[in-house]
Amino acid sequence: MEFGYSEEQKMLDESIRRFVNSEIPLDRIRELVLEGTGFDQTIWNGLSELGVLGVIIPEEFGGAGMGFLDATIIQESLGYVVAPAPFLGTCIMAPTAILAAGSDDQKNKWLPEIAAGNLKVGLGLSEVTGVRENAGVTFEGGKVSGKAMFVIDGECADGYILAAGKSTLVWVAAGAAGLTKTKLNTVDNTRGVVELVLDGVEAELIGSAGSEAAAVQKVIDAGRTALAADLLGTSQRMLERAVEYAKERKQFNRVIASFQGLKHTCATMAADLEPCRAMVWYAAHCQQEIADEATLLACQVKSHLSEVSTPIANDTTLVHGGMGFTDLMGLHFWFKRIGLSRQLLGSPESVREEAAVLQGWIAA
Amino acid sequence: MEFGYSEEQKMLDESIRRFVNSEIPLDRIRELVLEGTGFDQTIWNGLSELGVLGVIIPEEFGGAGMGFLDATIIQESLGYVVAPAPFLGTCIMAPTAILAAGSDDQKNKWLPEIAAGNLKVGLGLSEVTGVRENAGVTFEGGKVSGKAMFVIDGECADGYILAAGKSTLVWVAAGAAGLTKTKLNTVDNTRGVVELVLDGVEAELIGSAGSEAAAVQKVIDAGRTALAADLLGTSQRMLERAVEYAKERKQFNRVIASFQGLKHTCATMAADLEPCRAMVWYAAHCQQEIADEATLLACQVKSHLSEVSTPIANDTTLVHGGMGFTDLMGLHFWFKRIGLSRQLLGSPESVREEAAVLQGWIAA
Amino acid sequence: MDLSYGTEYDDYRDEVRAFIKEHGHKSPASSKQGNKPDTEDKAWQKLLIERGYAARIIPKEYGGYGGEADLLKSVIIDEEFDGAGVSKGLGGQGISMLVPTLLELGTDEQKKKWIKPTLMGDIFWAQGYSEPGAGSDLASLQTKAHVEDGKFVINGQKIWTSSAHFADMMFILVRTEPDAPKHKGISYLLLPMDTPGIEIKPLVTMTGEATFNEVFFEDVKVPTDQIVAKRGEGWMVANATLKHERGMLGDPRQSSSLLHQVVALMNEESVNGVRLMDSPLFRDRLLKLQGRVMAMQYNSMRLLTNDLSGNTELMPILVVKLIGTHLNQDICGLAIDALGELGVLYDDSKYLRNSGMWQTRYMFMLGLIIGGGTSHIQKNIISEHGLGMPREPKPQLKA
Amino acid sequence: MDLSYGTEYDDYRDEVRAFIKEHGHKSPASSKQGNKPDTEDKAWQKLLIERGYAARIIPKEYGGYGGEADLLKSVIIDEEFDGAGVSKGLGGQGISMLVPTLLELGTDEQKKKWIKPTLMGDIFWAQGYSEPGAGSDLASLQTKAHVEDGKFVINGQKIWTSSAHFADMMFILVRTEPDAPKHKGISYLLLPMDTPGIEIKPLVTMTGEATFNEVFFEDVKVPTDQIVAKRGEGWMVANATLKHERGMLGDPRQSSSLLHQVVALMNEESVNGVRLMDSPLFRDRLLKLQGRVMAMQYNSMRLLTNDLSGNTELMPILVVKLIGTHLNQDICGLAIDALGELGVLYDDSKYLRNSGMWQTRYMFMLGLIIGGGTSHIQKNIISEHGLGMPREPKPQLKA
Repeated sequence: MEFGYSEEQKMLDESIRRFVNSEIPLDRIRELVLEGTGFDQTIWNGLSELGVLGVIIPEEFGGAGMGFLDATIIQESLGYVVAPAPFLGTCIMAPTAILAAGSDDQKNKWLPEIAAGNLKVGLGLSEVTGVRENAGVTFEGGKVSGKAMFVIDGECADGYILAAGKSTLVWVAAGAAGLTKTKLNTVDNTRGVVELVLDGVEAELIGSAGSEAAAVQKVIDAGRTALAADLLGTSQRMLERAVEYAKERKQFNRVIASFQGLKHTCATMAADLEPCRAMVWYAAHCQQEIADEATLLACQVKSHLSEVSTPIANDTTLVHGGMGFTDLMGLHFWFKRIGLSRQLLGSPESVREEAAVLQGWIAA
Repeated sequence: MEFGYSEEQKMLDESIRRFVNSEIPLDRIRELVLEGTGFDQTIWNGLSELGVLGVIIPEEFGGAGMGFLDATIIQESLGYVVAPAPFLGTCIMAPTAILAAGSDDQKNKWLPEIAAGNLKVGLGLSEVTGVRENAGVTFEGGKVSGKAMFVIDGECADGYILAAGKSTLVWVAAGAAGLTKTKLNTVDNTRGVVELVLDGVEAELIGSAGSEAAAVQKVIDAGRTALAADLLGTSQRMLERAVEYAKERKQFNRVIASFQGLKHTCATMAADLEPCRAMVWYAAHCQQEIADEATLLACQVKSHLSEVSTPIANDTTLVHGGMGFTDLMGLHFWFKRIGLSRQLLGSPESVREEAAVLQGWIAA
Repeated sequence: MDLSYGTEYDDYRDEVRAFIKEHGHKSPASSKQGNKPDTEDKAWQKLLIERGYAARIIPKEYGGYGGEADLLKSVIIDEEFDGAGVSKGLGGQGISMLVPTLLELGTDEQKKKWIKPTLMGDIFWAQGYSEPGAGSDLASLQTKAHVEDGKFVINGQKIWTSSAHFADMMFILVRTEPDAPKHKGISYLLLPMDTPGIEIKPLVTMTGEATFNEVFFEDVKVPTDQIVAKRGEGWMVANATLKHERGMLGDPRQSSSLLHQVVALMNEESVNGVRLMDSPLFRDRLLKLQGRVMAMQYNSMRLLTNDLSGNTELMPILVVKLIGTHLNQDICGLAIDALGELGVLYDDSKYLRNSGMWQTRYMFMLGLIIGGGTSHIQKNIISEHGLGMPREPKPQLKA
Repeated sequence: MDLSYGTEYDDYRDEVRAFIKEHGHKSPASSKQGNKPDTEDKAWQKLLIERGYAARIIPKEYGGYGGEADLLKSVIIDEEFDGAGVSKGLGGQGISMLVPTLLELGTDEQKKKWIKPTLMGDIFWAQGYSEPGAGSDLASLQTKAHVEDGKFVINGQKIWTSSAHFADMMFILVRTEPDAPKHKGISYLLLPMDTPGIEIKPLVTMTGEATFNEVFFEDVKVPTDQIVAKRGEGWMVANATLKHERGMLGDPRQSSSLLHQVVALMNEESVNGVRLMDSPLFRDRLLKLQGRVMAMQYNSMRLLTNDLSGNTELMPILVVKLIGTHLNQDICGLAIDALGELGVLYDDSKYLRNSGMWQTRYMFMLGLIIGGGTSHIQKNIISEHGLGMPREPKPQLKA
C-alpha cells in the first residue's frame, strides 16, 4: 500500500518545480501573454531537456516511458506558474490518442517527434462534448470538412488531431490546403486556443473510421484529468499567494493575516483544496491502471476541481484588496487560467451529467 | 410614495409583538409541542381579543377589513415566537378561498365564524403542487374521495377546504362520515399537519366545479406569501438570538461576539435577511393590489426566504455551540419550523420552476 | 402602502419625458464617459442645468439650477434618463464629491472660484485619496506635505486615481501633521495637475483596461491657501465628501439590468441544440438570482421611503454594498457558465457574445467587491454598526 | 502508486472473513450500542480479543491480545467487520480513551486494576471533560476539587457526558490548583459513579434523543490516589487521551455510506410521477456531493499511506473534521430537499422514509459540526497550524 508519489516521482516533482519556478517567472508570463501563442521555444526546450515531453510515450518510441501520474505531476507544476506551454495537447492528449488508436507506423512517425520536442499537436474534440455554432467535422474519402472550435494548444501546433464525430480520429497537418485557422482569444492568454475551418482538407485516419469511440473517450478522460491537475497547481499557487500577501500586508497596525475573518477565508480555501490533491492522484492512477473507473474519475476530478477553484480565484483576489484587482501583481493570470480550465472539455455541469449517465443513474 | 407600514400597521405590529412576546414564552411552546396539535385555546383567545383573526375578512362579514400586509405582519410575529396557532390556514388561506370562490351564503356562513374564532379550517392543496403516494381528491356527485396529504393546520380544524384537482374547491366538515384523519408528525410540532383519507365524504362546493383554478392559485399565493412572512419572523428571531448569545458568552476571556469570524457569520446572516423584509412587504402588497405580480412574487418570496433561512437555522445553532444542539435553549423549535416552512406548499426548487413557467421562460 | 409618487410627480415625469423626446438626440453617447468633456458634453450639461436636470439643488450663484431638494424628482430624472439611455450630464468626482464638499465646508471664495467651472466641465477633477499602503485603513495614508516658503511640499504616492491622465485639478488628502494622531494629521488640498513634480502612470487592472492611475508626487508645491478647512481637518472633510457617495455600489437597478440581459442571452443561446433557458440547472440559478435581485429592489424602495420621510434605518443601508456587489458578480458568473466555452472568449474574439461584457463585468464586479470597503470590511461594519457587536479588542502593544 | 495491501494482508483478510462467516451470527446488533454491555456483548468481546480483532495491541497482562501494531490489519478489520455489519466489539470512551491513556501515563497498579475489566466490559466509563462554560475553551473548566481529609472534594458540573446514566466509573478533569495558570491547575481523576453527591440529568438534544447527560457534583469525595499523573498535570494527560481520538469526526466512510443511501432513495422515490433521480437539480447536487465524497476518500488513502510510512503531513489531517462534517450534513440536506414535504416527516409518522434518518442525521451532523471543535475553531487551527498564519494578538488588558 503506497498511495502517493514514489521516490522517482518525488524527484520528478522537485525537478519540474525547480525548473518552472526559476525559468518561468511572472515577468516572462507577462511578455508571453502579449504574444498569446501559448508557446515559448525556450520553455519548451527546457522541458525537453528535463526529458518530460515524452513522459507518457513508451521508450520504444523515444519517450520516457513514465506513467500518467508523472504527466499530471508536470501539468500541475505548469499550472502552478501558469506556464504558456502546449503540454496538455501535445504531450498528454495527442500521445494518448496515437497510442490508443494509431497504427505502428503512425506511432513510429509521430511519437518520437513529440518526445523530441519537434512536433506540437493541437487537439480538437470540443464538439464531442458540446456543439455550438453548428461546429463539427465530417470525414469522407480521406478528407475532412467542417469546423472544429476550441482546439486546445492549436495556435502553435504543427498538426492537429481532430474528432470527426464521436468515434473517428484524424490527423491534419498545419498549413494543409483548405485549412483556415483562427485564434480564439479567451480570457486566458497563456493558452492558444483556435478554431479550424476545414474545406476538404486532406486527413489521415488514426485507427478506423467510426470505430474509435473508446479512444476518443480516453483522450477526453486524459485531457480532463490533466486539466484538473492544472487547476490544482493554479489554485494551490493562488492560495499560497493569498497567505504570503496576508502575512506581509499591514492594516490597522497588524498584518492582515492575523484578522480572523481573513484567516477563515484562507482556511476555507485550503480545506476545500487539500483533498483535491489525493483526488488528482487517484484519477491519474485510474487513467493508466483502473480502466473501469477512468472515465468516472476524469469527470468527477475535472468538475470538482473546477468548483473548488472558482471561489479560490475570487477569494485570493479579495484577500489582496485593490492590489489583487490590478495587473501589478499578475494574480489575474491565475484567475483567468482557472476560468478557461473550468470550461475546456466540458463545463462542470455538463461533465457531471456525463458521470450520471456513466453510472446508470439516468439514460444517455 | 410610502413603501412600508402605515401608522396603523406600526401599531398593529407593536401590539401583536407585545402579545406574542408576553403570552407565548418558550416554556409554553415546549408544553404545546408535546401536545402537537398546533393549537392552543388561550393563544387563540388572545389573538381573538386583539381582533386579528378576521384580519383579511371584510367588516360586513364580521372581520377587521384590514389588508393582506396586515395579515403578514401578524404571521411574521407568530413565526418570531414559533407560535402554535392555525392562523395560516384558518385566517389567511381559508378566507382567501371563500372570498375568491364562495357564494354570499357561504361567506355569511363561514367568515363571521372564522373572525370570531369559532371556526378553524385546515387547507389541503398539497397535491396541486406535487403528488406523492398517489394522493389526490376527486369530486363527484356532491362527494369527495381520495387522499389529501399535508393538510395545513388540519389537526385542530373544524372543517377543511380541499382542492379536488387544480380547479375545484370543496368544504368538508371535520368528523364527516367516511373521513379519516391521520396526524403526520413532522420535525415541526408547532404545526398540526394531517392526512385526510376520504371515502365518499359529503362535500360542499366552493364556487363551481372545475372553474376555480384562479381561486386555487390565489389561495396558494396567499399561503406562500404568509409562509415567507413566517420564515422572516423565525429567521429574524434566530439571528437576534445568535447575536444576543454571542454578546454574553465568554470564551478565551472575551465575549465571543468580539471574534471576527463569528461577527462575519452573523453579518452574513443579517445581510442576507435584511432585504427579505422589504420583499415580504412587496409580495404581501401584490396579493391585494397588484394582481399581475401576485403569483410571481408569491413564488419568489417563498423560495428566496426558504434559501436565506436554511443557513440561518444552521449558523445560529453553530454560534450557540453545544448549547445550540441541546433542547435547553429551545433554539431547535425555530430550526425545525424553518425546515417545515421550506417544504410546505412546494419546495423552493419546484416553486421556482412555477415562476419560470409564469414568466414564459419555459413551457408549462 | 402607497407606491405612486403622486399627481405632482406624474406631471413632472411627463415634463422630463417631453424634454427627452425633444432634446434627447443631443445627448452624448454613454461610451464617452471617462474622457475629458468636449464641446458636445458641455453643451448638453449646460442645457441640463438650465432645465434643472443637472446640478438641481446647487445655488444659481455658483452655476447650478438653484432648485429645492426633491428626492422623488431626482429619482424620476434617474429613471427616465436611464430608461431612455440618455446622458444625465457630466460625471466625475469633481461634481459628485468635491462640489458638495465645497458647498458644505469651502470658503466663499473657494465656492465662487471652483464650483461653476466644475459644473460646466471646464475644470475636471481627480480624487487623491487611496494609497498603496492605505487600503481598508485609509486614515493611515502616508503621502506627506510639509510647509516651505508659504507652500505645502507634497511627496508620496496615490493610487486608484481615475481620470488623473486628463484631469485639470486634484483634491487630495495628505499628512501635514506627522506628530498628531493618525486621524488628526491629515489635510485636504486642491492642486493643479500640471504642477511640476507630478508623474502619472496608468494603472492596468485585471480586465486589461487602464481607467485608473497611479500618481507620484515629488516635491510638488501647493500654496497654503489651497486648503479646504484647516490643517489637520482633512479627515473630517473627506468624511463629509464620502457621505455624498453612499449607496452607489451595489445599486439594484444595475443588478436588474444585468439580470434582464442574462434572460435574453439564455433565451437566444443554445448548446447541442438545447436552448440555455431549457437547461434546468442554469434556469434554476437564474431564478435564484432573480429572487435576490427582487429583494434588493424592494429594499431600495424601502430606503427611498426612509429618505423621503427622514426616517433612519441603518441595516437596510449597510447591506447594499455587500449583497449588491456579490449579486452582480454572481449574475455575470451565471452568464459565463451558461455560455460554457463561448463564455471564456475575450477581447475581439470571433464568436464573442455581448461584446465580451460578461467576463469584463465579472472581473469588474470583483473589483467593486473589493473597492469602497472590501466585503470583509463591510461585514465588520454590519456586525458592529448594524448588530451592535463589539469591535475587536485592541491588541497588546509589544514591550 | 500501489493500492494493494500485499499478499500477507490478503491472507489476513481471508482469515477475518472466515471468522466473520463462522462466528458473525453471535455479534450483538448495532442498535445495542450506547447501552450497558450485557452477557452477549461481553461474550462477543471476549472472542474478539482472543482472536486479536479487539484490543489488538494491548499487552496480554492487561487483558489484551498482545499483538503488534499493524495499521493495515486494523484497516482490514474495520473494512470487513463494517462491511458485514458485524460488531467490532465494545465501544465507549473507557476503551477508546482511558485505556490508551493509562497505558501511556498510568501507574502499574492502575493498569492492572482498570484495563482488563474495562476491556471485558465489566467496568464501563463515562468521560467528564466538557462544561457548560468551557466549550471551545476547554482549559477554562471550572469544576473544582480541594483536598480535605485525604480526599479530593469535587464541586461543579459536567455536560455532554454520554453513558453517565449507566457508567460504573468516570475519568474527569477538575481544577485542583486554582492559583496556577489555567492549563496548569487541572488534575485527572478516576471516580465511581455511585459516589454520594453525584446527580445525573439526561440532556435532551434537538433530535429529541437523550444520549448525553449533565452531571452535577456536590461535595463528591475521591481518594487522592485516584489520580492519573500528578496534580496539575491533568491537561497534559487529557491531551494524551485526545490524541487517541483523532480523525473519527468526518470519516469519509460514513459520507460514502450516506451518499449511497441517497442514490438508492433518489432511484426509488418519485414526485408527480417523476423519479427524483430524473430531476436535473437534485441529480446535479448529488453529483457535486459525490465529487466531494470522492476527494475525501482519496484523502483518507493518503493519510493511511502516511501513517504506514511514518510520514507526517498536517494539512490533509486538519481538514477532515471541517470538510467531512459539513459534507455529511449536506448529503442529508439533499435527501430532505429531494423528498420535499415527505422529507419533513419525523418520529413515527406515516409515510416516513428510511425510518426518519435524514432529519435525525441532518441535525446530528450539525451537532458534529459543533462538537469536537466547532467549524470556527477548525478554521483557526487550519489557518494557524496548516497555513502558518499568526494567532490573533492578545487583547489589551483593561486598566
